[in-house]
Amino acid sequence: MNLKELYQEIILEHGKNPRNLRKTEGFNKDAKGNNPLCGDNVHVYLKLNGQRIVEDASFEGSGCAISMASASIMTDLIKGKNEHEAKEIVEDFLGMIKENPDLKSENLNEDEKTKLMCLSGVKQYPMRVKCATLSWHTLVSAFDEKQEEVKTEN
Amino acid sequence: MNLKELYQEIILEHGKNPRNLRKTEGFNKDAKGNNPLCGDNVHVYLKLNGQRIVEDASFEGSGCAISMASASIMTDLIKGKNEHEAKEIVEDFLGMIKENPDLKSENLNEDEKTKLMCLSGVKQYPMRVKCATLSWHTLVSAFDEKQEEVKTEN
Amino acid sequence: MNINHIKKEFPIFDEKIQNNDLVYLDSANSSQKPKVVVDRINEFYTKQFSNVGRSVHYLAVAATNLYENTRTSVQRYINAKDQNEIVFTKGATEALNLVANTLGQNFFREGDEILITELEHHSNYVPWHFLRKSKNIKINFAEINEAGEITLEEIEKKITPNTKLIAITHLSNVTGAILPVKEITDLAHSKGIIVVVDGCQGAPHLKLDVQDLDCDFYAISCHKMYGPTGLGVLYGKKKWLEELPPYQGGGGMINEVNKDSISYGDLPNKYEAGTMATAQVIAFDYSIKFLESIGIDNIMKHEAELVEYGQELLKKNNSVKLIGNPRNKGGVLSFTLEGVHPHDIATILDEDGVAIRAGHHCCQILHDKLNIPASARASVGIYNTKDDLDQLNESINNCKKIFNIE
Amino acid sequence: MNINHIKKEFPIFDEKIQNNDLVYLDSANSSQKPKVVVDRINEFYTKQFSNVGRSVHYLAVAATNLYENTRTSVQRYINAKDQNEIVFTKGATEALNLVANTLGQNFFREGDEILITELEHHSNYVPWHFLRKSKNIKINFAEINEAGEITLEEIEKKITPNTKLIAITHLSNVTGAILPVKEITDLAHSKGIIVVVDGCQGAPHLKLDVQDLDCDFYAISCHKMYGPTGLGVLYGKKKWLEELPPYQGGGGMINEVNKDSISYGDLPNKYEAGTMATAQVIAFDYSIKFLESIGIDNIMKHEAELVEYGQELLKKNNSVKLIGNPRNKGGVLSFTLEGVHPHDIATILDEDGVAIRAGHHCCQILHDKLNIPASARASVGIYNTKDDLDQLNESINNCKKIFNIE
Ligand SMILES: Cc1ncc(COP(=O)(O)O)c(C=O)c1O
Ligand SMILES: Cc1ncc(COP(=O)(O)O)c(C=O)c1O
Repeated sequence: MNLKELYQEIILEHGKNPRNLRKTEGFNKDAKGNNPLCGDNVHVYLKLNGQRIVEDASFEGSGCAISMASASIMTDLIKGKNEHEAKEIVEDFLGMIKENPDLKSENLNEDEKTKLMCLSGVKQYPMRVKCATLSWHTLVSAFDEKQEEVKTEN
Repeated sequence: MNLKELYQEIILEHGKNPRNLRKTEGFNKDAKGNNPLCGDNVHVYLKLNGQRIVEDASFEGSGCAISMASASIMTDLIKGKNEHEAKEIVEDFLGMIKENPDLKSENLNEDEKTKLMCLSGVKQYPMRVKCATLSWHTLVSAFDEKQEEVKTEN
Repeated sequence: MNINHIKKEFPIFDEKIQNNDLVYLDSANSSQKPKVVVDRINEFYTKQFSNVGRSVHYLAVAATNLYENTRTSVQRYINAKDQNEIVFTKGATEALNLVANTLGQNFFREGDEILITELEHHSNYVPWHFLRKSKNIKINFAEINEAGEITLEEIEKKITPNTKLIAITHLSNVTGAILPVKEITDLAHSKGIIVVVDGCQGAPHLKLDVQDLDCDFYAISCHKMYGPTGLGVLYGKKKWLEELPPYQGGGGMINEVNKDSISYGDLPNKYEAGTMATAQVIAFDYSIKFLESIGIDNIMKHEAELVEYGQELLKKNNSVKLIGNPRNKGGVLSFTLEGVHPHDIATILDEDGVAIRAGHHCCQILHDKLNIPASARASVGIYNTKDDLDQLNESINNCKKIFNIE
Repeated sequence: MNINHIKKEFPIFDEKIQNNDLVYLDSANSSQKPKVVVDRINEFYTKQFSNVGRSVHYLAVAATNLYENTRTSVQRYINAKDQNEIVFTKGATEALNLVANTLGQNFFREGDEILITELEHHSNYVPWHFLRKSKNIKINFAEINEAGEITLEEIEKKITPNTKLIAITHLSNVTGAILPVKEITDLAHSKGIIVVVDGCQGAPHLKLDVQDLDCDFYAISCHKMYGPTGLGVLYGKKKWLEELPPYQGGGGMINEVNKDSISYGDLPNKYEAGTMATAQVIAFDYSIKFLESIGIDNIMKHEAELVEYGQELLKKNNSVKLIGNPRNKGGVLSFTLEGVHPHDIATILDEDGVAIRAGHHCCQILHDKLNIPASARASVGIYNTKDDLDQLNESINNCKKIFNIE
């Protein structure tokens, strides 16, 4: 059954108890994202050091299990990565959600890949893909200091 | 063939050489009518004497054979009738065009009835009924000194 | 026609949706279409098609008559006084924009106030917001009570000496509350206030008599009334439609056109610029006749039973929280499920063929008030049965299982 | 698909109209519908129906994708740069009203001028007239020449330093003149003037490339393009659609809504308020694919042959007077018959199953200029044949017989 793939234990767990659901103190990058269709919204905060390494990442917002789990796993996983690595991971993740069977990034270890692959179930739910990707788009926006809110096209 | 009934010789003749297509000098009643759908328009002029008898009736305007013939026959026929009689004839004519098989008015002689019955062919052409009735509605409007233009509903 | 066997009149229920029978509980969004209506569209396009009111050939005359027949049917269905009070639009949203725009052209002045409610759909708020911006007027909100209702008293409280217009929904598409429109209109008219009713949810589900309601305008969406998409109806009192300026300009709505002036046609042409949704109007006649053949009283009884039944089921279901508990309620069951986001609910239900809506249902004001970002909504139509609601409940239980909740 | 056997793709030609074969020469008014399009409507309503973009259940997702597919097809068909430049409306009339209204909200100032032509349909005049009244701007008219054309030189002559916008038809629905849109746009843009094109008659009959034409807006009526009624398309350059305010307000076009402010959605949602003509949009995809399967080059060749043939026939027919003789002419043959009013012509032709239009065809300015109250118009579509035009000519001869003229 597909639903089992979509709502894996790890998703439910992260959805219920999202990591980093708070506002990073002394953040120096942030961006907002919103999905007007379903009302999901997310605010991503980053604290980068001089080498543009993510010292802390967090988010605020509300949404479905998929979007909360996705933001939770994402913020966990980019900590300690530099901007370049983080963006490369975003690319890889978005590619996997859209079409690729696997993750390929060398900036991810096996454990991290396993966690991210848990979100691959949304592939079969085109309407839910945006739930999984909103926080990732917003992350890029935060790095790039874009002023406008990210909006998932619908 | 229905067309033969619609375009009887007398209609074609009146359509081509309409009687009273002019502006009555010294008219004391008039009204305009218009059919926005097809662009037909008519202006009816009346000269009534003290007893409200039609001394002269005329019209200006342009339109199809049916509308011109109808106005032509009408203006010819109401001359010499008083307002009451003329209105009664209008009623009778409109009734005939809509549903009645015959004309019943006692204010019409046999010859006049024959002329009017020539217009009965439009019954089979619902879209053309307005062409036949526009000048008659406008006549009533002239008698009643209505300010607004008559418009055939469409 | 017997309402208990009505499903078979709707071809879509013969289909399998991802291997499931379709349990369609999204009628407040848009209703399914009976076969007679779809067939009518087909027949018109394949055997009788012509544009309306513009040519004198046979097909055009026939189409024009068919088109006008629908106007007469709508007039009868809502009991309007005059058939020229019926204007066809592209939807209820356009109907409401038409009213706001044309009233805005010369009726409102800076400082005037409009009263709407917290229950309003965006389509009955944004058009007024446009006026707020362009005319500098104020919009006030009548607030819902605990039950998710708008009471006459609340309306009365919110009326000020500057209130010029009240715009209200007939039936909330979220709480299901049926508003006391007649009483509100009485009150409003006693103070010279215009009443505009968003009848999107009223028209398909309630017995309508616009003369009795006495509202000034009433907006309808045909696609929610078992009719085609792309069509709406604006009812407006003749005195208003005659007095107000036209909304859109173009072919068919004019009287005289010349290079420096233009005069406009009479009702209803004045408000029907350009080629209208001819086929849709003609088919909508069959929607109305279909509803009439069932009987609006039977429809109301059937839907009341369904909503009663569904409400009981959901009330008994732990963790389900119904939104609103109005005494006078239409066929809408909105709810939240503790610990499960509405979108997750909708996805899980969908897997069983149960189609509901999740989100704010174009009522963000209301959701903000309730302090929830979204809700799940099951809404019923004439074709639903108690079995559908049992399946809804069962699928909600499946959600709970997947999310490991009680 | 071979254009010479195309009639059989249109079910209506299997019908007898008052015992006659239908000779449909009223396509400039509205075109007939091919079977694939009608079947698509049927299939959507009976097997796949759901509202678009509002729910996450299976049917809603599928419908949303189908809806957006049409946007992509339209983009391809008119060669727009971006699919968000395609806005669905209720018709070309609404599209033109949308442009006039939104530009009117902040673009025009008292004393500005708009240049239109004597060929314009009321739908490309009345919306600008509204602005003339509300904004106190001036409307100038480019005049036709003897051939019923609007030349580049005439446009150039009528441009003043105050001209802010030029609104022109692509192809006249009366004289058939094809306007030099690309050249006019070049000229206009060199002076900072916006160009709006009424593409009602262009889109179904001419090869379209809006990037090449470079016009700012282009309006289309789908019912004239072998598509459903109640649907139109507005093409607008992205920079305009992004800059201009929304037209109608309601569900689907918003971003954030709260009690004292509202922000609007991005393109294309911003201009698609309320439930759209879902079924019609989805079916229109098949109209475009149908046209593509024939090939626009083949269509243009076929229609050019027809109009050439018809023109020769009518020129040889005594007492028939063709209106306009443009070098660059689309499939429209408007004429008068000495001594017979156009309505009488239409009635007599109709008796033979020949459907034409009589009247001013929503071009009163042009008819005033030509000093005729009305004209008769035969217009062709992809399904017409030379036989149809022979029958037209024969029926005109019958008119002459009935009216005893030479
Ligand atoms: C040249 C032209 N412009 C505008 C229109 C108006 O299109 P619609 O009535 O489909 O909105 C038409 C057709 O009636 C037309 O031929
Ligand atoms: C209460 C209410 N008002 C207005 C609308 C808007 O109707 P439409 O989208 O058909 O224009 C809807 C439906 O979406 C509704 O439920």
